[in-house]
Amino acid sequence: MGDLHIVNIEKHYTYSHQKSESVFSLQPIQLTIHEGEFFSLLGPSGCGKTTLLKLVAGLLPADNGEIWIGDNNLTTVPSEARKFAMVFQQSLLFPHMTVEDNVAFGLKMQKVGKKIRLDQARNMLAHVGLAGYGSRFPNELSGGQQQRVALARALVANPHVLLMDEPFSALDPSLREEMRELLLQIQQQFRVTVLFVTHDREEAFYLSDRIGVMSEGTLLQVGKAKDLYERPENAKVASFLGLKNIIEGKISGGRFYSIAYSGIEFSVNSTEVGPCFLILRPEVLQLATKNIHLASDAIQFTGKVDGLRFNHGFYSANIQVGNYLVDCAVSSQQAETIAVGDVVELFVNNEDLWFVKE
Amino acid sequence: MGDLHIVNIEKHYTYSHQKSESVFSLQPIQLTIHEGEFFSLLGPSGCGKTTLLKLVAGLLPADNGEIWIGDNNLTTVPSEARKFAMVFQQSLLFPHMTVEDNVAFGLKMQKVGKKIRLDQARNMLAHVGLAGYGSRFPNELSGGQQQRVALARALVANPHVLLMDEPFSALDPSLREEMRELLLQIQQQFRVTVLFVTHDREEAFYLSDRIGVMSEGTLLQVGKAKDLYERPENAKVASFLGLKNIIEGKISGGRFYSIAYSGIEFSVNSTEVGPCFLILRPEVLQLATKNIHLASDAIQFTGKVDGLRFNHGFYSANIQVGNYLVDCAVSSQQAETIAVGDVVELFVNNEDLWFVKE
Amino acid sequence: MWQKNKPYLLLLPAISVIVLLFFGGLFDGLLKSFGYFPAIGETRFTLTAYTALLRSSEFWESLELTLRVAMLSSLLAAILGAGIAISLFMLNKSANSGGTQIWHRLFQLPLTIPHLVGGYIIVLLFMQSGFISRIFANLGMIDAITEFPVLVNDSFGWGIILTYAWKEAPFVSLLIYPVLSRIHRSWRDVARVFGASNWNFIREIVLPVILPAWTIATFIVFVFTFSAFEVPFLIGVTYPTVLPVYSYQLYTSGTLADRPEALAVNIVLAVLTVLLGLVVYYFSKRWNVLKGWD
Amino acid sequence: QQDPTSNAEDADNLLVDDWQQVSELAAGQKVNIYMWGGSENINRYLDEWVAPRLKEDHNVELNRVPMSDSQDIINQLLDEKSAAKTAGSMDIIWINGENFKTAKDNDLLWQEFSGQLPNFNDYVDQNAPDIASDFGEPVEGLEAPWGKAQFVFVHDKNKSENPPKSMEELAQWVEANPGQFTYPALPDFTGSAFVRHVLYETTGGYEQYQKPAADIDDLATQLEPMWDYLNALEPYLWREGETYPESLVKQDQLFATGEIGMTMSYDPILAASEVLKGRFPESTRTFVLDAGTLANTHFLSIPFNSSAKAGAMVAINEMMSPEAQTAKLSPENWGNLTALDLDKLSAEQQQAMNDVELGAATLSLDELEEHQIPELSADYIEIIEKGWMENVAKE
Amino acid sequence: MKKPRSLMKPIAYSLLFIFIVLPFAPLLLSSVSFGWQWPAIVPESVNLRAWEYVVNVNSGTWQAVGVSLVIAFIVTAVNVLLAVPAANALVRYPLRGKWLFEAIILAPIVIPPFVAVMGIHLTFLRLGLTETIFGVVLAHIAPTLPYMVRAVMISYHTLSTDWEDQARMLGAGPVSRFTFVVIPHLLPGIAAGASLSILISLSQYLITFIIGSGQVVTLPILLFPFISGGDPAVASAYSLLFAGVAILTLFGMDLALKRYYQNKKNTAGKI
Ligand SMILES: Nc1ncnc2c1ncn2[C@@H]1O[C@H](COP(=O)(O)OP(=O)(O)OP(=O)(O)O)[C@@H](O)[C@H]1O
Ligand SMILES: Nc1ncnc2c1ncn2[C@@H]1O[C@H](COP(=O)(O)OP(=O)(O)OP(=O)(O)O)[C@@H](O)[C@H]1O
Ligand SMILES: [Mg+2]
Ligand SMILES: [Mg+2]
Repeated sequence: MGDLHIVNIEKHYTYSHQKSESVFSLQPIQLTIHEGEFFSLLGPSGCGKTTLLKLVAGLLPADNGEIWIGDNNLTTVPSEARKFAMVFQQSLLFPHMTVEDNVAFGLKMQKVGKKIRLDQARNMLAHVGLAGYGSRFPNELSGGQQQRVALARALVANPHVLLMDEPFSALDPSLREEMRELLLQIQQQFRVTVLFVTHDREEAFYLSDRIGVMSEGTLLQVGKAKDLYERPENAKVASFLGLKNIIEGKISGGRFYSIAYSGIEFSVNSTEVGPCFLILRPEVLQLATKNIHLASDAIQFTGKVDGLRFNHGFYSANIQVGNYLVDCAVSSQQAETIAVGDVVELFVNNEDLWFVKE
Repeated sequence: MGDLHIVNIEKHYTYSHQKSESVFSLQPIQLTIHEGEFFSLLGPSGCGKTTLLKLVAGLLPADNGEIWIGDNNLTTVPSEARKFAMVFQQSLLFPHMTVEDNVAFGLKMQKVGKKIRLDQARNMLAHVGLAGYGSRFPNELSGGQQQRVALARALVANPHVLLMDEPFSALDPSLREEMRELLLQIQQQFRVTVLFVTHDREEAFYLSDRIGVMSEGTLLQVGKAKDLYERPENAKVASFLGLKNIIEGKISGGRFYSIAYSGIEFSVNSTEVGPCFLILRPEVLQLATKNIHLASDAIQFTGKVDGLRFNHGFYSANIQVGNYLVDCAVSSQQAETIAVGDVVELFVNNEDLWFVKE
Repeated sequence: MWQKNKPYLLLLPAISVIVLLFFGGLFDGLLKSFGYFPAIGETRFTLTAYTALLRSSEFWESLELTLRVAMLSSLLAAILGAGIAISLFMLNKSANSGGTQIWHRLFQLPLTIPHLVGGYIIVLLFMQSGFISRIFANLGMIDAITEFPVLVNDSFGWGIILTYAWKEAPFVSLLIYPVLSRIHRSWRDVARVFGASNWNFIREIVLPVILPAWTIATFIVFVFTFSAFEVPFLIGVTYPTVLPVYSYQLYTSGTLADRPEALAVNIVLAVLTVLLGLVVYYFSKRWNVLKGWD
Repeated sequence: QQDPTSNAEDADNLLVDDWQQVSELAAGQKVNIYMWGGSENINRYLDEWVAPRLKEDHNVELNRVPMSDSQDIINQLLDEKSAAKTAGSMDIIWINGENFKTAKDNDLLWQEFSGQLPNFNDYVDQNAPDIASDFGEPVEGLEAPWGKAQFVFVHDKNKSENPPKSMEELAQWVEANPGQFTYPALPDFTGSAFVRHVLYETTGGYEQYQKPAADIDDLATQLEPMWDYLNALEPYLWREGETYPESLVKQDQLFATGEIGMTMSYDPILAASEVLKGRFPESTRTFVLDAGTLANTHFLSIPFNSSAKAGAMVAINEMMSPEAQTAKLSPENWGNLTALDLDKLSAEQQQAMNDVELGAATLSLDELEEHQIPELSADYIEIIEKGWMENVAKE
Repeated sequence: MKKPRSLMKPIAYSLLFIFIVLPFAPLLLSSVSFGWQWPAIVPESVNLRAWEYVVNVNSGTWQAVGVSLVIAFIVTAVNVLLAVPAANALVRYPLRGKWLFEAIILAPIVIPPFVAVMGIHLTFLRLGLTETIFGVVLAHIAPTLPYMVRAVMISYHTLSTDWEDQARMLGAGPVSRFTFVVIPHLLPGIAAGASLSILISLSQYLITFIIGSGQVVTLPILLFPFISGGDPAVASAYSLLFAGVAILTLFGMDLALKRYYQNKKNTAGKI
């Protein structure tokens, strides 16, 4: 098998009758997904995730570019011969077939004998926790169970790559968590290469080895979850990742100035100059307590507590600094020491500041 | 108006033709919701949340018990006269009426003149951010906008209580967040008493003043988010709230022993004796770093790092203690100092341990 | 009390109208078929009408013709109907939806045309000197009128069969189409990803999916044509004739003495259609048209 | 709509009152005439010629009720009789032959009324056998003659230069022109008449059949030559006799489209009016056999429970007037032979009749009259129809 | 990918042509034909005789159209009144013997209505119901009502009680709930049922004939003698007219329904 190479894949949608004007363009995309890797494409609705996935699957003809698996050029191979598998948002099980027959469908298409394919199907069903459900019909299963069957169906034929298009977005939250768990476990077990599409950052963070962030047809940044979170390459990625405290400003003369807000201004080590965005992650802001260790060049803000909200084990505090509301993560213990209206000191280590262009 | 009192409300569903056997019972429920309070009912699917809500609304006849608002007994008042409002999971806008007419419907039923009711409807639409959408038809709105209209419709007639049955569960995650924001703001503005039903803990935590946790027709615990999280009354509540590290064991002779796992055993201050569950919240577990402040009676575990997963600003570490995998929240900085396979020391202050029966 | 009886009260008007007007008529007919016919002074119950019927070869030939006509017309309608539905479905996929809406309408045109007119259209089309024959002649396919087969007013019943095939084909497609349109667009993609070619797709997905609805639609057409009067009356032959027309001929024979036999034919017809109806019902319940959908 | 004359006493008076009184009673009545409604010509004649004149001259409103079969009329009366419905809405019915016999046998008709009608008394030859009896059934004044039909063959001059003059010649012609001849399947009225012609010619003339069928010994053997003739014809018929046209109309259609070269009609003028409509080719002609062709009369009658008997009488009388009959004769209107006796008409009236342009396809009135032979008794018809089924159709 | 699509359309178009347009051609041609010998595809000359007759005031065509429509609409209105409560009961309540009620109401779909009409004819005659529009309306109810009930039942199935609950919560009493929620929801179903009911009523020949006994002249009664062996040109003209009336009525209903919603929209837009 080998790695999946997406080489300058490109696609332009046009209105049916006006060839000239393109309504949506997927810009040339260059990406390598390693064998056995779990790779997620993360991006808002309409950014072209499904389009890219379908190009990889061969369900859409690409305008340009190539798809390789290891040393095999698959660009002109029709989808039914690529040995990829795909799981869609809706389970898309065939309602007139039993669960077993659904799972065995791919094998049947490969002309695997009936006994063998049903055995394999049952086996795979057991893997996704649905042993014994084989003779039911899809409508007799819950949404989560249906997605499990879809997963089993995709995996049973030993695909080179498993493509998943927001497979869990139609499920409710607790089911979704369960399914993530299952998927992760299965992926580790079968070591299948996964290209996973989602618009849910939690999901992408939880599941992926690497993540590609997309926006409006372009691939903005590729990296590990922590890198993306702590070192986003631009404000768009940052805001899509849900980072708080993205402050527009500029650096000049070794100092950062916020444009819209007063009170946010400090000297920085950065040598760059010009307009930029400052990203202050809520976790890097520390309340001034007695025993705090600060780097020597730590930056200090003074602010007033505006809100305090319990949030699974820690508190989110909104602290008014100048006229900007800083979002700040506070531990339970610390939260007990402050109250709305208090004036507090906040510190950030200079190394935890992150500046991005645009 | 006054508080909403739910007094020993009870309901038994039976199969249509076998009067005797009851398929689902809502056990007598006693609950007071204060005027202007935002109260959430949280519980898994099928636990009877909707049933309770419909009993309060009067849409289902109760087998027993009473509903009071302040000093008024509403038990025998038909729903249409209770002056409650309700928002359902689906927006249930009347498709043949414009948005305006939908919002004004309640006022129309109260025989409010056309001009006045349309004015009020437009006003309320503006409140939910839909000024100017009045003359559209519901199918011309997105799902989120529809739910806003449903909210406006519920609020326009100034209801004594606003009942909401998983109003956002059909929306996608980012919309859901937006709607929570809106609801909170509106509720604070109108100071309406809200009884909110959800199976999404985030949602309940984010929105509510107080939360009631239900399971299988009974109300297990009522309290503020933090109390529920840190002091759940039993294992069921804890596990439903998504608490990690719930370890079955028993206390005897001032020591806690895990039943299923080796290596989890320590002395406790608790005077209780007998089988119980230990709950170790991930945040209370601390890695042994140089400058850690421990209470004198802190408990120490030794374990091996089994997994490390980035999770929005902090890491979740799985640490193998004995043969139990402890889930532990680790800050980014600390996470950089450990790697999978390392042996680490974990500490918990004795006061952060929490034991529950059953 | 009111709450408890409410549904029965709601049902009462409709039920009583049907019971009075329809079952009353059936019952009245049943009595007369047993020879209870005060109008001609007969008040005894006999089975004469039935025994006479079962002994007459006309009845049996009529039954045979009726079955044949119903069978062939439902089969033809089924094939045509599926053809229409599938081509509409394919069109829907490729063309813009506004245009296909109109197509949809047009294909339903035969449905909105009264059966009488439908029958007459078939007469004009398929008589030996009809439109089709003229077209064939102009294409040089036939030289004389007699070379064109007799398809109207023939004792085999082709005219009736053609009429129903034409009239009911859109009905069949109307029943199939919703099922067909539930074939998710992405299923084609799913099937392809799992290695299915076009033919595989049709064989494994499309056909099995429409089969139950298709069968039931065919059955319904069968039951309907089995008991239809107007078209066979118009374009059938006098002998042998289908059961409803046979009954009518007896009914209007000019003597009240033939009435019990006419009504006996009716009762036999009713019993047979009810049995057929039960078969349809049984299958539609068991073999749920939308099995696995919801 | 209930009319005072519907009660029995008044109704009986109608039969003794003088005509003036009847006319007065009739004024203002609405008269429903139930008749076959499948011909534009006939409908038009009734609606646009008869009805306005009746309204104008007698203040009687004539309402034509279209039926698809006269049998249905009798059947309906039968039902009304059995349900003892006394105030029916059928006032005039158009019947003859078998239907008349059924109606008479079941007492579905009112009384002997025709003698009251001035036009019947003045212009009709009441003793002519085809007026006094209807298919062998004595009329007894229960119906009044409206028009006549005579059987003629219709052929295309271009296809058969010299039409056959006898059944034998016909058989030769058929053999020489396979597929060009057929006759409507019995019990079609005209098809049955064709077979009766065969009967007359193959078994020795019509005279013997004027007595009831029961009076003939061994009828079956006597009929054999007829079946033989018909079966011999069969292989050369249209579609080799495998099937016969369902009705005369269907056969006419075959003729109209040129599929067959010969058809037949009980209406000698029909061919002409079809030519006029452009349905039959211009070269269409009619012919009769030397031995004559069947002629019969069709009648108007009043049902037992008519609610407007006076009006019905006036209407029938009016429809028998020389003017109405002359108009009826014209192919432009209908093209139906008159039921009146030409000899009883005044010179102008005769002239008017003779002036009617019957078209090239129609034989002269005289030629037709010379070749009339009477119908046989109605009970043969059933025997022949049944026999045809068994001996010819089912073979 | 491109090829089959470009082939699809012509095939479908010709199918449409053969199936829908072609059958009407001879009807139209025959209605205006003058001298149409085989094998000519079109008549030698055009003649409007048949149409003149058909639209002529004296031929009773328009009266028959009127009578047909009056009967069809009355039957449909009665059906609506009977079907809505019945469908409500059948869908919304757990009934004892529901299958029996359903079977009773739906039986006339399977058993041809003339069977019952022949049986009840004499009774109608005795009651004086024959020859009246009222009698014919009664006779038309049995074959049409089941379709209406089916259609309304389907609508009811899709109307979850949540809607009514929602209206209740907004203060709507039973009557308001019915007029503001239930009826608007059922309307498309009722319209579908009405279309069927009208079409079936318009098409009845036999039972109209038996009960109407010639006095209730609907279009099929006028048409039948012509088709069953009369003048083909007139028969064709009548057939076209008949088909036209049926199609126009259904189309009109469809349009009215669309209008209804359109109007709501427009008036809403104006305010
Ligand atoms: N067949 C098509 N023709 C024209 N435009 C299309 C077509 N399919 C998709 N688009 C457009 O391309 C853009 C990207 O679509 P795509 O389905 O890839 O988005 P996505 O990222 O998968 O979004 P979502 O999260 O909503 O599924 C959208 O703006 C869409 O409208
Ligand atoms: N009308 C009814 N008759 C019988 N059982 C019912 C009825 N309605 C609900 N139930 C049962 O009562 C239980 C509670 O239902 P309810 O709708 O209150 O749950 P819920 O907590 O709202 O669940 P969800 O989150 O899925 O909406 C379920 O087991 C359900 O099957
Ligand atoms: Mg997508
Ligand atoms: Mg619920």
